[in-house]
Amino acid sequence: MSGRGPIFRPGASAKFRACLLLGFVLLLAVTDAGYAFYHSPWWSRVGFASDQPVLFSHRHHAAELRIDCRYCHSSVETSPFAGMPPTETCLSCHSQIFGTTALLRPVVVSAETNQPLRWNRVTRMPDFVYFDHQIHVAKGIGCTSCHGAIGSMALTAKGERLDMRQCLECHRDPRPFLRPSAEIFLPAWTPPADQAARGAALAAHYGLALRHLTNCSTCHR
Amino acid sequence: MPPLTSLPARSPEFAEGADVWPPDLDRRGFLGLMGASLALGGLAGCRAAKTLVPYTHQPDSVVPGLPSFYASACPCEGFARGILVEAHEGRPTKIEGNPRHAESGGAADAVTQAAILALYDPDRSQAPLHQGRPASWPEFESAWREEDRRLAPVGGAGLALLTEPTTSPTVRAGLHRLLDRFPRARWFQHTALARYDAEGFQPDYDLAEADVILAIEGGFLDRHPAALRYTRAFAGRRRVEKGAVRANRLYALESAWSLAGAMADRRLAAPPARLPAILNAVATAWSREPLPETLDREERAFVTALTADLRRPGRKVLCIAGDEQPAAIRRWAQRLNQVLGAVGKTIRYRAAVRSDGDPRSAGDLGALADAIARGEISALAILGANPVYTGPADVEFAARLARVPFTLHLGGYADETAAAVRWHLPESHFLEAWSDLRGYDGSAVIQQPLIDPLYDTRSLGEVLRLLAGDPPLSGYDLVRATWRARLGADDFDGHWTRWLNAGVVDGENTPTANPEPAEAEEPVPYLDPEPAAALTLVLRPDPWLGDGRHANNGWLQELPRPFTALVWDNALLISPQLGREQRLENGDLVRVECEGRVVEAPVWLVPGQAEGCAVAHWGGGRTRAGAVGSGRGFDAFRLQSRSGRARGLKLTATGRKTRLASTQHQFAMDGRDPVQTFALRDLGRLRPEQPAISLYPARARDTYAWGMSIDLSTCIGCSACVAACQAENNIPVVGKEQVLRGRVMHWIRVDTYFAGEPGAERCHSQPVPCMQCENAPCELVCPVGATVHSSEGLNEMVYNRCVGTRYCSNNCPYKVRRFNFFDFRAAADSILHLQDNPEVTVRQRGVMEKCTYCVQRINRARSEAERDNRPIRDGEIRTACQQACPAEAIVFGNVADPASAVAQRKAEPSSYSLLAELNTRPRTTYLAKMINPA
Amino acid sequence: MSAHPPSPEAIVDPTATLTSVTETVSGPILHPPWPRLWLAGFAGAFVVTLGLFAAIGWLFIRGVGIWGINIPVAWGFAIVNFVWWIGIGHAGTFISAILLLLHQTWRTSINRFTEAMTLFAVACAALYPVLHLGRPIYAYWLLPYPDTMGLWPQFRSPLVWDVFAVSTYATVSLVYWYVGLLPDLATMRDRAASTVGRRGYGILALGWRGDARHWAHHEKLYLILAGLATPLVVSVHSIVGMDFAIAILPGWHSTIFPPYFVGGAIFSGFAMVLTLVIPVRALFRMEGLITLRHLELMALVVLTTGWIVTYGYFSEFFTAWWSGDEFERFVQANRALGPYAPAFWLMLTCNVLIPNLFWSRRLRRSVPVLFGVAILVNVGMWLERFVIVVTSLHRDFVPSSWGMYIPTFWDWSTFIGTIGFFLALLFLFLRLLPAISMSEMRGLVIKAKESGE
Amino acid sequence: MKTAYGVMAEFSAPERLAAAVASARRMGYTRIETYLPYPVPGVAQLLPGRPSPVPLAMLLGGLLSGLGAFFLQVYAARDYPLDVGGRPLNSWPAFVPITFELTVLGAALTGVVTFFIVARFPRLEHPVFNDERFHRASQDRFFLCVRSDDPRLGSTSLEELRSEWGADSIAEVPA
Repeated sequence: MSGRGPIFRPGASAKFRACLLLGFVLLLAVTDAGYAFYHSPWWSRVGFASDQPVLFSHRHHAAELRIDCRYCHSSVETSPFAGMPPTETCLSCHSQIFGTTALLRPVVVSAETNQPLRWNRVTRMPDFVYFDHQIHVAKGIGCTSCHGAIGSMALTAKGERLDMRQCLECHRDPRPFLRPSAEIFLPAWTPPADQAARGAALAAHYGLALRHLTNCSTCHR
Repeated sequence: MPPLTSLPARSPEFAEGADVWPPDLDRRGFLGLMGASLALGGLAGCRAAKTLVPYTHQPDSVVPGLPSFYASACPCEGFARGILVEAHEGRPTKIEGNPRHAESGGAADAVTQAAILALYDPDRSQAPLHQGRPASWPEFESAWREEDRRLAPVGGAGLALLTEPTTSPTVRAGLHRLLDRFPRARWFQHTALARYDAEGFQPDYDLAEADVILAIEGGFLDRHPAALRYTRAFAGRRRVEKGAVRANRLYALESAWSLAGAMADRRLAAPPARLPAILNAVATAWSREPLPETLDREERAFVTALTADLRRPGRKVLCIAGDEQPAAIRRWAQRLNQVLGAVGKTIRYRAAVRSDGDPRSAGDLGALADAIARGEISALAILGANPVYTGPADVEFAARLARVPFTLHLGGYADETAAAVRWHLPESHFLEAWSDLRGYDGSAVIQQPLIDPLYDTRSLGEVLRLLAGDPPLSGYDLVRATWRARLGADDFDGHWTRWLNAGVVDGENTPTANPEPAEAEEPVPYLDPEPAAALTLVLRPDPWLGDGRHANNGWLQELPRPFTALVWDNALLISPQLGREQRLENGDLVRVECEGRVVEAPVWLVPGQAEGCAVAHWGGGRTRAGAVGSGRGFDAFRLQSRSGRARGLKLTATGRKTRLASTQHQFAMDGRDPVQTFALRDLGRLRPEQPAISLYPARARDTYAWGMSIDLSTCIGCSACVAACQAENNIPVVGKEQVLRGRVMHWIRVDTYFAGEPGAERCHSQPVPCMQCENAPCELVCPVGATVHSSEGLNEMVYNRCVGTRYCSNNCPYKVRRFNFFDFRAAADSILHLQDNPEVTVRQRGVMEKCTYCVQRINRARSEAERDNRPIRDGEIRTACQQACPAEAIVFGNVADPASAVAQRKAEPSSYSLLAELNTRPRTTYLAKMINPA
Repeated sequence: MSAHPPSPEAIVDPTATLTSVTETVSGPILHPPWPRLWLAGFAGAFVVTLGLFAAIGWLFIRGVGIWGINIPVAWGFAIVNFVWWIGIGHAGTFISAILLLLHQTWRTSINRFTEAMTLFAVACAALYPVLHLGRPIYAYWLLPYPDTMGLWPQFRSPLVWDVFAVSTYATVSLVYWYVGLLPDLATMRDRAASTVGRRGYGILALGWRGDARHWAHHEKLYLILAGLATPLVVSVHSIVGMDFAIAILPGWHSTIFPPYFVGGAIFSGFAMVLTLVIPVRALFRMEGLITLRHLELMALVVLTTGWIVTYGYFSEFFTAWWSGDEFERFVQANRALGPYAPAFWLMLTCNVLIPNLFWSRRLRRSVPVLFGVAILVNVGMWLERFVIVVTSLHRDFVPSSWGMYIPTFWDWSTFIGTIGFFLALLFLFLRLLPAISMSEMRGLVIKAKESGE
Repeated sequence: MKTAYGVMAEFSAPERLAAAVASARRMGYTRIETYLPYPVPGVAQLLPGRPSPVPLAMLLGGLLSGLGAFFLQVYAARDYPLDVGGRPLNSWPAFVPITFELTVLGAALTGVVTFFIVARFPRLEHPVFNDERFHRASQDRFFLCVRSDDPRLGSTSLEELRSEWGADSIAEVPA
């Protein structure tokens, strides 16, 4: 076995090491990218408005016209489900105003043909999560805490990530989020400076039992 | 319970869902059609519906996301069971008992619970059939008009009606009206099941009063139309409260196990052939004459003990004869009750509620068959019954039927009879149709539908009217007409609304009739002794399928039968002794021959069944029951004769075997004491169980500490809890193959144990849900924390966190955990999903599941209580099993509150926990079974 | 290769030289043609491996229901095979680490091979914990990572211990193996004829050139790794034993399990080494390096560990009886007399009786006997795990919930499939890498020479 | 000489190499390398150089990862304080196994990495590979190399060195 030259030319090590390093860096990059995407709005859909049969503006109705949330979402105080307004609710005003505009055509058609409007869900929870609207609003959690600044949304978009961490944050200590009953349905709300003090007072006022809030069965059955 | 003014179903949103079914629609999607809520659950691949679809006009009776309850009635052998039906967005999902109806008292048995599934059964008959080919109602109507033209001139001569006996005033009115129109038409009634009247009188027992009860062939706790009422009353006399009980004593004389026999303090297993001799001996012993020599030791002992007890002064006594018994024996019992002075005290008679003895009815199936044979019948309308399947073999009804030119059949399924007639008409499910029914106690209930007919079906009342040729009237108007006529016009609507609210028609039950139906002084009649037959065949309705009418109900098929835990098949039940003699084992196929009638059936050995008899249940061997029920087991009707006599039974082994699916394989306690019993006399000596010490620091309790107590003294083992749990918690049906593999899914099971030496067996039933151990072994071993403890003491099971290691089940000493070995969910687009409870996740493949004390009910109650700033009241939360239990054996509540009912129960000296030595600290505990021997 | 046969007493053929060692070990790999037997063997193993993939595919499509498991017997073949393979995996590290610390020079000619066997056995074992999950896609939930759910693994569960134990064991074994392999890879690099071979081995050798200073670091590292691997190998099967011992189930809940599992692991491991070494040394004519002496010493280890296992069985029975606990007693009785009694008695025969043949010097030096016994011990140890898993579960506390476990076609095909997978890997190893540590053999040869002079 | 890597002598037996190394040290050579097909006892000690850092690194690595493992488990138990079978939150005995496993893992990995660093691996090409004879260094030959940066190199002719050390052959190794 004589007459064998060296196997690797000078600089081979450098190349090899570079490759190893590159592979390692690449691995990191990919995982980070995935992580970043998972936490980005593109995944959580926060701030994304899905198209709807009718261009309905919460900003106009809730903020500008000051129509109470409960006028349309009528069962929010009595039922786990906030309720979607039946077509007749829309028409209670729009039979009078703008009834003829193209914008509202789908609503009118729905009423005439007695076929329901099909809204695209903006806030979707997995099937195994059981959220109860009525108890949240009864205990001082306002709409915007989960649905975002609905009052400033021309087109309705998902307002918060609503992942389990977010739910837990509030279920472990709701005080920073508690509001007096009067402010629950405000289309926009920011905690006041003295929220710490008020939160504690409100927790007492609502008689919040905290311990069971972090039980799995509170949300999962 | 608001009256149902407008059916939610009437809104087009529903029609869209029910009639034209979008194939890509998942369960949530469907509910979306009806305004589904975020709260509606289901681990259906974690698919949340993409769309939210509100109503166009929201019915005021509906709050989206909240269930509504409506009172109605469920027919049980023609009698009414008062029920409350839970509906979500107009979709009936669960049947509960109606507390305001006497025959329910809030309880509902397994069969009633399962009726909800039948509503959504895809195999239901959905349109008329003409000679097996799809047709339409108008086509039938024109066909009938022709027939009518032929019949009318001759006053309906040659027209025969065959119905099942009914209690419905409207249906009876309809029948009479039809008979008025065709005076020469004849109305026959057929039921394979029991008659509950004798000589036009209907016995009604007061088990709360009776101190000593003799039950001949059982039959008052199971299968009786008043079983729920009787069970509650009976249980009241067995329940130990505050260490005391006014216990009755039950003597059972029976050939095969009945629920009553299992509760008996003293039981004698004797074949039917021995019955007359033993009863005669009772009579002689009563009249203080020496017992005949023909009695063997056990019989002699039984009779002496019994008569001694009957004689003891101050005792209220009662004798009950099973309703399948021959008239002679039932008359014997009737007379004995008179002689013992029971009548008016523990037994009352009322005029028959059901139409069996209706003066205008012309007899039973046999009579009809003879009439056909004589060529007297040219047109036959079979309304509701399935005689081709349920007729006795020697009637050969199918053959007779072929000789009738014009035949029609009204039924919920295109069954055996439907296949043999010219016209088959689909009948509405009772939750789809207006009608009225009477309970065994005579109380009337308006049967109110919750939903528009899913298919093109009609109710019996509507069809009768059609046949009578009257202008069509909706079921709603028909029923109102009946009752307006009874009540008179004044404020009818007010009454009507009240009746619908309450679920009972007030002031409506037939008065007690002459308490002495026959001459009182006649002594207890002498029963002719039967020739000592080697083997007698005992034919009984299936505990769940009855005469086979429920055969296509998956829940009932998979509900373990009492005493055998058999599912999906029926078997010929024989005693182990007989099995030994004939070298037969469970599952061996035998050729069963009885007076020339032959079937092949697998045998199953039941300890404690009398030697010299074999028991066969009807309901098997259906050929046209549907996808679920056809071809299950063997058809015992092929063994039945018109006379009902079945002596000279011959069994010959074929050498072949079948695999019978049973959910329990070990019926002996094997020296262990899962079921603890005590004799009444030892009650004072019982000491409450002391909790063992633990290495771990005790956890601070939350406001509520949920717990359950199950009373084995009152549990009769009727399995209502199992069915209720299945309905409430979306528990799948897995099928025979999977049961054979040991993969049944019930969250609560009723264990059966036979104890005691041969000849003196006792049978114990024990419902076993999750014990919710405070130191739960399952939790420790779960690698992902999918099962952990809640602050309120629930052993939580988080389906969406479960990865399926199944370690928790291995480490569960009670083996109450169930695993989704396959995807057991119905197909995504299956109509069966309409029954799903939206409050409970539908579990995915590969996850563990188990009882959670109906946590969805706890959460609902807490949410409401906290909203109103009040604590949850004791009894406000009732688990599904507890709610269904007719014996009130199950109590659930807050053990942290010493005043709560459950805390009281747990304080009883007879309270014990299963496998206490493991120190798992179960929150579910038992009350030992009290036995009251002489 | 030496002309005259080696004296059976020698650990290494005295006529061997540095050159001959290198040639004997690397020759068969570097000089085609490859033996027909190898081709046939690899082909067969490969086909079976494909069968395994089919079984796994079907499993993922239909779910674990295709196996015979049920309630109460929720664990079946998957866990039995897992424990069996892990056990087998223990011989390698035991031989190369523990025997190294004990200065057992005879280990040298088999350690490389057995380490490879360890790796492949662990690879097979590691499949099962994932496959047996109801929802395997969520297997990663057993690892601690910052998720959006704010949840962690439940570290009190032995299954989580398993994850860490098995992955650690796999990693450390791999590292240990590779570090030991470096100098030999250099040899291969320098002997390989083809450019591909030279470059391939060259890259793997990372530029090893036998510098004395490197050797110094290398020896230190290797020694300490051995020191670490020793407690590791004990811990891993102890933890596997705790999968059962932690549970409250009669027949599982027993303090003897960890040590008795370790004993059993080494027992089955050595049996498997014998099963594999005997044909291999014949196939590659390595009788000069793996002498009868080696086989005999392994036989003695089998005999010893066999008795450890026997003690385990005895103490299980004794404690069950002595505890007076009706459930414990029942389980033991049920094993011996219940429906699975045949498995139990066969297990006792294979693990308790058969190894005692090795008391006889003649028998433990007869290659056919060695081979037969080794096979039987493998069977016996598999049965032991079957008996532990199934007979304890199928009849536990509450009589009403008793059941039976009947393995299905898919149970068997998955099991046999992993055996094929294991053999396939082994064949590749024999083809591509030196099955005996040449560098260590060289040291041995020289020492033998010195002692010879 | 600048173009050469050094002078390499080949030996056929370990003891001869050992002797040569000793004499080379006596002659005052300092930049000495030896290449062996197996770790010849004692040779490394003859060469100048610091003791291996590997053991210490492994100790530290093991300790760190072990502690990390333990506190991760304690943290996990308290981050979401769940009641698991009524056991205390800090069930430290249950945390021992994983702590141990990760100690071993940490130590092993640090050890290997340290070894690669001190050995400057991977280093695929090296001047010694240019030597015609060197491929036997991994088989059955022993090599002694004096690097050209050794001040004393060149003071003696190769032939003298060969006879002095009793090498089978000696030659320059091109850089």
